Amino acid sequence: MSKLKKQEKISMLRTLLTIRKFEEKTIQLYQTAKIWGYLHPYLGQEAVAVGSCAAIEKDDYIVSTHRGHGHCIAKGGDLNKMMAELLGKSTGYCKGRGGSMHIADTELGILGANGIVGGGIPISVGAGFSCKFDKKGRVTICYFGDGASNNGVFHESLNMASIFKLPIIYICENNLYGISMCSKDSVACKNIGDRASAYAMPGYVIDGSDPEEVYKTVSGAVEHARKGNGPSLIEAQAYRFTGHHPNDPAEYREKQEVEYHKTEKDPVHNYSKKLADEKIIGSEELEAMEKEIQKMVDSSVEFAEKSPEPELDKFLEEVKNI
Amino acid sequence: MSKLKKQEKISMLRTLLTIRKFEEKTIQLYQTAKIWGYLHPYLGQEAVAVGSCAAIEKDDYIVSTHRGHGHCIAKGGDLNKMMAELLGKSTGYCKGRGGSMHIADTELGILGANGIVGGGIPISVGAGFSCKFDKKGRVTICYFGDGASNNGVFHESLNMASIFKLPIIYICENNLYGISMCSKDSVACKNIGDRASAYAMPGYVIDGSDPEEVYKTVSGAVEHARKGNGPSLIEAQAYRFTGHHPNDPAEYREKQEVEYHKTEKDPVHNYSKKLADEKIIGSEELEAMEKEIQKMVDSSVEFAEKSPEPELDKFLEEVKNI
Amino acid sequence: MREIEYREALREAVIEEMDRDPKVFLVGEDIGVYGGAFRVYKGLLDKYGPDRVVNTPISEIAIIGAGIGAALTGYRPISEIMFIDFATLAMDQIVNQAAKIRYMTGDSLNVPLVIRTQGGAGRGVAAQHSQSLEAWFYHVPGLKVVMPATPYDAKGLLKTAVREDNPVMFIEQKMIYLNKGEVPEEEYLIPFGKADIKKEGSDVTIFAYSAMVFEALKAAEQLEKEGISCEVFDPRTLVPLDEEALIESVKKTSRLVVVSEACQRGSIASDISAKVTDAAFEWLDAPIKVVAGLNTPIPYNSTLEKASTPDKKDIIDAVKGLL
Amino acid sequence: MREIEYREALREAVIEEMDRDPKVFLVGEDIGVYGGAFRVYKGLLDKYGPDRVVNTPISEIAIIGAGIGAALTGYRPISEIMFIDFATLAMDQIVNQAAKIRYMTGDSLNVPLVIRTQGGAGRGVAAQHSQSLEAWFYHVPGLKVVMPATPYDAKGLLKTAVREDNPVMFIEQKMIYLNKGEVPEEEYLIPFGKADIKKEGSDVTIFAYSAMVFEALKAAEQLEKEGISCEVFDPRTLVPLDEEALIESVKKTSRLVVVSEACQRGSIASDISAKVTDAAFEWLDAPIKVVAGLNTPIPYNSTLEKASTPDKKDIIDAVKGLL
Ligand SMILES: Cc1ncc(C[n+]2csc(CCOP(=O)(O)OP(=O)(O)O)c2C)c(N)n1
Ligand SMILES: Cc1ncc(C[n+]2csc(CCOP(=O)(O)OP(=O)(O)O)c2C)c(N)n1
Ligand SMILES: [Mg+2]
Ligand SMILES: [Mg+2]
Repeated sequence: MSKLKKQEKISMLRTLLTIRKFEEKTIQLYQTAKIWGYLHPYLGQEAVAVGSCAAIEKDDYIVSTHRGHGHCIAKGGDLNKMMAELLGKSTGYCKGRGGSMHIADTELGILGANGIVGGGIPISVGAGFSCKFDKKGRVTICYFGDGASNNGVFHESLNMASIFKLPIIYICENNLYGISMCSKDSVACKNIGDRASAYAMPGYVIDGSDPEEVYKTVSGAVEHARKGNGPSLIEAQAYRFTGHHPNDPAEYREKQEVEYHKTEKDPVHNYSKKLADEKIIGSEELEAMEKEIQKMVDSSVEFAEKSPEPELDKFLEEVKNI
Repeated sequence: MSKLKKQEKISMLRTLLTIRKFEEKTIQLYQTAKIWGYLHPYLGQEAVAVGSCAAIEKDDYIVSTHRGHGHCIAKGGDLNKMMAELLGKSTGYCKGRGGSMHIADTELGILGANGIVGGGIPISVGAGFSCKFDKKGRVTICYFGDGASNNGVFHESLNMASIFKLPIIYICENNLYGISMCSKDSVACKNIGDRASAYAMPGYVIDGSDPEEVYKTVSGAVEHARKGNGPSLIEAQAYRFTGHHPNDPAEYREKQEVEYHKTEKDPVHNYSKKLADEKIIGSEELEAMEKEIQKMVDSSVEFAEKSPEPELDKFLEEVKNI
Repeated sequence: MREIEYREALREAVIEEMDRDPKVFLVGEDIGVYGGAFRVYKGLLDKYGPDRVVNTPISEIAIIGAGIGAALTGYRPISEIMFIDFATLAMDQIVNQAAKIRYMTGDSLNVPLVIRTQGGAGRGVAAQHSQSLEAWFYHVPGLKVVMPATPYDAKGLLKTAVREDNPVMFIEQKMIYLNKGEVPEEEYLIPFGKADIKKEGSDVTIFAYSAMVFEALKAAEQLEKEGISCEVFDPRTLVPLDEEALIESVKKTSRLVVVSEACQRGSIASDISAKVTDAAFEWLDAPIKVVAGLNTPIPYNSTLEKASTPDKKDIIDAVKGLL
Repeated sequence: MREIEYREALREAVIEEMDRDPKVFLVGEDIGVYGGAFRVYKGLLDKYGPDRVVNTPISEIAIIGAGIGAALTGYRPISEIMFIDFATLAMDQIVNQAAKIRYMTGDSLNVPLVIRTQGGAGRGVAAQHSQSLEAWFYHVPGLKVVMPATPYDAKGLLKTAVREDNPVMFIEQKMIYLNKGEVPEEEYLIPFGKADIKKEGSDVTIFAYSAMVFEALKAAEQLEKEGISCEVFDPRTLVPLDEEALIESVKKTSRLVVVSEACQRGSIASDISAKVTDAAFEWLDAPIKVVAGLNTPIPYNSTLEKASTPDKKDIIDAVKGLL
């Protein structure tokens, strides 16, 4: 595991900002009803996706969740195709068939988001088998939430991954809530990361608002996996800045708690500041970067809006082959 | 938790012997095709059912498994009705509809055996809620195997039991095998009992061939539960003397392993000897007891054989109301 | 009569039954402060406390198991599966346990459990949140299947479900929670197995349930203007099914259109068609027409989504095809 | 031609495909030394080693997930669910994931996964080990459903299943594993969607699949003696279904009996009846007759068990009822 070079840090910041701005935009579009269905913003958790994806290669796999835009962007996803998908257009990742919760990109090793909480965890086992059989040193990162960690699929999958020593990094993003249930109430033990012992794999509990901490821990787990030592479980603690979805007022949370995280634990703000303090990026450079990213995001909306809707006739034709 | 009185020890021995002789008989009947379908003998694990049921009261609940005859007998089940059920007769516990894997008795708090591995574990959660809501100090014992402990239901149920502090005693009978897979290979961590920590409940790993050790540990867990402190997980290590079912030659096991358990860890033999050594029971008394039990078992067969088959017409009538 | 929302009708039913019987309690995800994904249980945590409104982790199979175990031991739980799509995670407990326990145990045990859930398309929530899976449960002996269309039916049937001694799948449809309808203030119950003719007619019977009742009514209204008189037959409960009333209606009209939102292959609509063919072939003047969803996962794009489930127009076309 | 057992035919198919394509591997419970509950995989662990014969814990949903994940990343796994009754524990992965992934992701991903399982009654293994649940999968867009009756069909169709780029439910029946039948030594494949007329006839078409084909053949044989000529139509794959051939057969005979072992309510038999009513009403001389299982959990007692699924006699009665 190498130390992060300056360029890599800047690249992480860029991705943090990209996710942040992309998600802010999707919320706007949701509120103006250009995006519909379900939308689960990744705001507040950006550092988990960014730090972890920085620790793997393009040909490694990730398995994502219903709150998956961040993972997708961090793994290199195309903003245009993402946005077009959110608008239900034929140029979208899923040709408008999937929406927010089903984005996938084989070329980038993105094995799909998922509308089923925990639905990706068993799938990661199979990707893990592939990685093992292929003997190319590939690994799979499997993301899921604190809520998902209480589902049976977590247990079966981590047990199986462990006994077959599959090269998988299980990253539980503990953002403190399922929809409305606090993980302190839903998870019987203190830390989800401690559950690793039930599967005889290394377990970690880390600050998921710090991309470098995430990067470091995940890099270690990736090395462990590539060496053939099997899976790890990492609990990355982060916070969901919004409600569960944009229309959720989240009355089940204390204002203070929200405020604390937004002011003290904002991954994007904190990392910008850190890189500024370390003189890795100047304020003008940062501003330019933000503008550029904003432009990219805006142009993804433009791309999406200009894109054609899926054709009804084609759909009716396709259905015959399902 | 009181110490075992002499009479209680004798009673445990009697139940051990009853299960032993009942199961030996069912295997005979299976081999002569009087019992058909599936039969999963409890031989070798008698001490788990006996020690644990001795630690609870008649109005406590048990949730059983596909290998459930022992639990049923230890909780006070009627041998006649059991045997009649195994022969598919209308006088059986299930009127001949269920067979070996579905025996239940409300009066005795036996909430049913189960053909689905792990199928009873979620049900125990509900029984646990009842016990808690009723405020009568009742508890539920939930039995399951090492194989079942790898199923997702284990995880969801123990987590839920823990967060709601339900009075449930989870007893995992680790008989070293699922059907053919050794628990050393199927369970990622060393001891199943250690998984308790993932649910913040007390965990125990005990010798399940010793009814007194089982009794002691379960009594402690029952006390813990009755006090409102929630569930416990007990891994009781025992051994399946037969194959998975009577026709399974069990080629996946080492002869030595089988021999070791049959000679050194036979719960019935060892406990008979212990009580003899402790002068709690004399050899004549023991012989008489064995004879009496054998007679009871034989007469259950007689009862079953004499009993009428379910009536086809009645069945066709009943089906209309399903 | 006063009009209230479908979800309010459900809430009233729950409150009345919880007040009547202390053994009734609720289990499910986000049913506490949050009040459930569609706010059916809003305010109930405050009213009844956490022992009767049990807010659970995301553990579908344990939610059903909790219901079964409590039902076996004297309680009358209502377990909630937030989307019927997630029932896929609990099928063992629903199908192998709840549905079969009474039969398998020779009536030693029984399972007075209501499983509330909702399905259907129309909200752009795509393939994993829009399924209509009632046909699965319909195919499992031992389960009752209830799918009310109106607030009135929802309330009366939910109260009956709570009092039923065997497991009930109570399946709502996500697009009709805010629909308003007449619901009396006084208590009432609706028996299972009793269909409701939502509109009388003489030329064609349209069999429709849940949200499709409204498409059928819209179709009937338009057809009326064209001089075609449709009877809209709402079975309300699919198991038990009011076959008698259905056959009677078909005898009267001699023509049948069966509507289901679910995808056509293997749908309940097909089953109804087969049943009526068998029981009333000689009364039919035309082949029974099935109007159902396309054989596709529900797409996200709203134009495609709309095209994948039946609507008024499809029903009108089917009716006209029979005449 | 040589005759081999159904399970041997399956084993041969697996061996040929594993030898042909190194990406094919097996996942399931007790498929190692034990060779699977019905010994289909006997000897394969020795032959291929533990990386290609992955013996798993009792973790049904992970068994399917393992298959899906491997399928998404270039492999061609065969996941085994020991009894179709246990598929209840894996429905999310089968239905929400495997079946929908290709569609939902706009063809970005696809899932070349075979799920082998077995169902049906007849062995006294009672309600939780005897179900016929194929109708559930039939109702899920995105799944192929294959149910071969003979060793010949089993081998040819399993080989095709392994080469199919989309998920296949390959459903066997527990009573026919030891049946022997002719299977050529040379390699062959049977395409999906191609029915097989197991016996030609002119008076009545009997649609039957899986083990029911043999009851239909026995019925046809006896009816032949009484001068009634039956055509036994075996679709072999239910999805895709060879509708064309079915309609053709019905046009020839003008009468149809549809047989399914599954319980009648919501069965595939009903669906076939509805389909043919819709497509060939004018060709029918009599209402289509459905012969299917009773609406009951399968009882343990063997007399009751026998009574709960259809046999030769029920088919004969149905055929005679049409003439
Ligand atoms: C199996 C299943 N159960 C319930 C839901 C409804 N649901 C959607 S997101 C969510 C909360 C998930 O919590 P967590 O795993 O912590 O992820 P987060 O939303 O916090 O990212 C729930 C309950 C679902 N989609 N799937
Ligand atoms: C869900 C499920 N999967 C598989 C089976 C088939 N099966 C029956 S018993 C058994 C082994 C169970 O192992 P364990 O839990 O250790 O119990 P034991 O048989 O050793 O008592 C298996 C795999 C089943 N009945 N249910
Ligand atoms: Mg969360
Ligand atoms: Mg075992």
